[in-house]
Amino acid sequence: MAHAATAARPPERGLDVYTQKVGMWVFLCSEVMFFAGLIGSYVVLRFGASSSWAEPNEVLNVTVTAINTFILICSSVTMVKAFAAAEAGDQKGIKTYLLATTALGALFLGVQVYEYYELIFHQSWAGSHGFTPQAGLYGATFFTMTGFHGFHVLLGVICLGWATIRAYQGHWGADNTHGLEVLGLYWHFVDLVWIILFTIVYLI
Amino acid sequence: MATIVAEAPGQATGHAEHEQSFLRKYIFSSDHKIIAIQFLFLTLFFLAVGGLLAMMMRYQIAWPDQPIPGGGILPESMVASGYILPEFYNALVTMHGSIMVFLAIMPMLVGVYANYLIPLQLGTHDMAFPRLNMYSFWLMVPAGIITLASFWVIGGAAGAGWTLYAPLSARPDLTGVELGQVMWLVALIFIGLSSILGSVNYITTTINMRAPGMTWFRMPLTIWALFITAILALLAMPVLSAAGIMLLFDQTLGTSFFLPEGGGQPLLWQHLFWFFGHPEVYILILPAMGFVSEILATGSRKPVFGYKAMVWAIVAIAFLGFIVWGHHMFMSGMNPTLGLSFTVSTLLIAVPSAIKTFNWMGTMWRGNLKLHTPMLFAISFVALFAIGGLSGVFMAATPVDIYIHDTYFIVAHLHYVLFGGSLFALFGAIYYWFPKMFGRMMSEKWGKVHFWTTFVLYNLVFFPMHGLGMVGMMRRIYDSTGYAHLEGIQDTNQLITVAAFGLYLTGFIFAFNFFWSIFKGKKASRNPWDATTLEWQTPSPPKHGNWDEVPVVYHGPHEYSHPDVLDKDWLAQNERPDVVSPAAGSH
Amino acid sequence: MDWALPPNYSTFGVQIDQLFWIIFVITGIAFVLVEAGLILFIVKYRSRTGHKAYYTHGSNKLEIIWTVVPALVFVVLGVYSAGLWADIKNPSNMPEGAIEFEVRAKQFEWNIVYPGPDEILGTGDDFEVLNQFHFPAGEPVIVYLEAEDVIHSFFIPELRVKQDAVPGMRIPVWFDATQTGEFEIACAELCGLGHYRMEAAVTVHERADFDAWQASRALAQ
Amino acid sequence: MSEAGEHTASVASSDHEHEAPKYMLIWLYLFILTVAEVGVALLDVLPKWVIVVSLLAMAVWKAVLVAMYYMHLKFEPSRLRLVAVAPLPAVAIMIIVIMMEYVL
Repeated sequence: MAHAATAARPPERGLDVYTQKVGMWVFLCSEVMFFAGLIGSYVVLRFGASSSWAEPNEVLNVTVTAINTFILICSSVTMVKAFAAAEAGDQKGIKTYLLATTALGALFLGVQVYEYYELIFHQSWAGSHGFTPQAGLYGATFFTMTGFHGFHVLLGVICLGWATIRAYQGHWGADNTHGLEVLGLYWHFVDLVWIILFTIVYLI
Repeated sequence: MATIVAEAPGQATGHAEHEQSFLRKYIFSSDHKIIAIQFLFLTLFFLAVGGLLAMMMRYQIAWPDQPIPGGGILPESMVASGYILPEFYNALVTMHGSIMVFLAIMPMLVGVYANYLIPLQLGTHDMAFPRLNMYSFWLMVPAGIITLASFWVIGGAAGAGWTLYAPLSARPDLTGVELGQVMWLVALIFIGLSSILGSVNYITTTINMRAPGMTWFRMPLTIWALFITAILALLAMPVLSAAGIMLLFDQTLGTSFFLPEGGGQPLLWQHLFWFFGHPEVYILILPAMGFVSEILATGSRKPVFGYKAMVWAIVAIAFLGFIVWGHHMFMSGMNPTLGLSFTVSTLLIAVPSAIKTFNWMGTMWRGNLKLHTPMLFAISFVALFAIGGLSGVFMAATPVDIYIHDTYFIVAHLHYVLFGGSLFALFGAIYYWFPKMFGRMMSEKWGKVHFWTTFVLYNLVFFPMHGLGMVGMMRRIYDSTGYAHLEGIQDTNQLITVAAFGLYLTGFIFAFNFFWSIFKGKKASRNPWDATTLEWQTPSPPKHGNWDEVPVVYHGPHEYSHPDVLDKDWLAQNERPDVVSPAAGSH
Repeated sequence: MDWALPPNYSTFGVQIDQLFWIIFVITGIAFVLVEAGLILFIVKYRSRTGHKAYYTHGSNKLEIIWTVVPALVFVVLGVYSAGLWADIKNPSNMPEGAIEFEVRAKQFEWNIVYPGPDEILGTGDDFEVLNQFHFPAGEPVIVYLEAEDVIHSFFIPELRVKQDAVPGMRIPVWFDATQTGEFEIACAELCGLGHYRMEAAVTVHERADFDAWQASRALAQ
Repeated sequence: MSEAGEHTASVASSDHEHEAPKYMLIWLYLFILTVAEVGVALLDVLPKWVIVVSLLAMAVWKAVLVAMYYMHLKFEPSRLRLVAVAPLPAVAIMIIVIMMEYVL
């Protein structure tokens, strides 16, 4: 029984991290589980339940996607640069890097749309024309996983666009970095998921 | 003594929101207390709806050869010339389970009480993310509307059971349900999102916003339970959402994740569903355990027996909850070797449950028991949860499960845990925290009437179901009279049905008491139960922002009958030890 | 309704029933302990004026006792269950030389494939009978369960047999009926509109009668 | 025991002691690893299991780099790191146990 009565005590320390950041990390935990559900199903369906599965590079355009992966990685580094610029109070840097991140994110989406278009209309699959979500388990898992990742990128790009507009209004600065850091966490997470997806869907 | 209900708008709270329109204040409010009350009304409504579906089911089971009274008001697609149709019966089975789990019990435990109690009991002004909290409520509303609407679309509501086992749930040609199944999945995704947003809030608030002095092991057990529950929901719900989305694609896009014709795996659905489903079971019971611990301590005027053991038991249950899901699948064709490991983990999880039960009894031992309505519900929770827990041992022993799996024994078990457990605790919690929520007491006399009628009728309904299960009556059957081994059980079924009707009617006693007390109940003081936790040290109801000045916590959560305190038998968490003197007590 | 399990006709059913009643006794004791304790406490410690509750935060000794005792009981139960479970369900423990059938479940009927007089599945003398399952008593029987559309569950209460039939899988189930009798197969897993009436007749014959029945059916095909 | 969390105060509690130039170095690592991954996969000269294991290792390596540096986990208090890795056991249990269904 601690009976040490001191007059004024600071609040409990919690994680020593501001609340929005904790909240984003907690939210990312649930995102991990969401993608684990999708990726886990893919792993089980492909490797567990001995079904026939085509080699990825016979169906998918690995080169284009590798470039796309690189685009997303670049967007991660520009995002973190934007945050660093905010910490340093470098207004020009914030604007430039945020704009670059948004553009790279949008470019990634554009390439993905192009990839889908090519697969659905120009790729052949099991003798028939078009690799679609109906093209067996391969098509179903491929489009579900990459599609939901793309959806997350889309949400990220929308938020980044908003953050960029705010940057041009001078919203961010050395005294206001939390929003950028939290958005950055989400954006890097989306990048991280793509790193895993790219490897197990396109390469293995 | 009459309380000083601080009506003056809280100026020191730092919330510049007093001049709000009605819409912002009561409808699209971000005040955790208002959101909790919104959840309370919503979930009580769905509790009534879910119960009504159960009544129709019970009528059909008891008198399959007689038209249902009043069935004429339902469309021909549900009740044809007075008789419940098998497809409607399947919809009743499915939607009773789904509504009770996802729209009544779970949001009532978490949406209402996590929202209401976490900021108050931790001593903070509001949730970490008030607006997110509002979204979490307003996502439930469309989910509820979609669910109710699905009864009236062509093909009726979902009919593949609340567990949505594929391929039945994935192929409309096999159920006869077209849109209903899809609508239910969409509603489920809304519910999942709401629950995830809620959990993010509860976890962040608990981790980061505790009042000074509110260390982890000074948190009330309710908070511990709600915190661990939020972690379970955070990690389990997304898996259901992922699986639900794949099932949705199977239904609508023509994929075949779970359909063997296209190479899919029906068992994968069951694994994913129960990976979510078993933690979900604990989501439905842990908060109830928290409420009961607290009400028992207050009612017994004693600290909770073995507080730390209670905390570790909650943690252990939650952790083990992620590795026992296979026990729902012993008969599913799952690899039998896997079955072995699930048996062991399942029996292990009975240990923390036993610890909790005995510690509750330890809390009552040598107490000074005040048998008010919340206390009665809490004690009967222990009594009924014990039955539900013990009947679970039969299923965990796999060879016995071969026989009782998917029989009424399971129905009895799950209702002892969910109704006798969660719902009894919830009734207790409603009576207990009602004064704080609405500033008035619920009628104690009608509360006792409600308790005794519910308790007796409840046992009449669900205890005989163990017997039905032993005889071998299968779950979810529309008409059991065609089976030789089920001859002679109709009397029991009719008894159960009559008792069930009575049980439903007791709900009206409660509803009457509830609504009457909101307007006409006796005014409540700050602390009508002489309780120790922080929420009782605020006015009833607390104002927007809860505190003028955040309280400082000096004691553990349940300091009752402390030998050094002479004038009263409780010590509030924020009472300074050096100030407590024989003259200081005021209530 | 009797509070009893239906009569048992199966070899391993004896052990299942035994285990059921062992658990019944163990949980019965716990049940009485808890409920009697609660009633006792309510009567004995009911609030009285001037009385103050005994202030305690718990007792480590007691808590260890009621952690260890249930844990031991459950470990013993678990080990015993595991052995019996493996005997019944593990495909590698299935008896050799058993007579084999195939059961194909579909909405809402049980299709029984008989091995025919040569007692080998997959040969020319196999034949199918809808909703009628005949087999001999006193020797092990293996049923290969398949499902055509949705998940069904093959349940014969008197034989203490239950197993889901899953589309895309072929799941073996074995049992050994101790005596002749007539029962029903029920479906124990919600399988659609006609779930409640998905039943089939089970007839357990003496070996000679079964041979005669099978021969007559094989001829009729 | 009771307040274990209280005492394990993390050393690097101040958020950002890392210097900015490192970001570009990490970017270079990520770029090289991606090239290496594509190379290993497309050249297809190694035994299948070596390819799979090396690809997974490189993917995890990249993911850890992103989490540690771009998401600043390396510079966060250990308790926040605990939050970040909390779901990983659940993920492992889910995938491994479901796989056992088919592999055992």
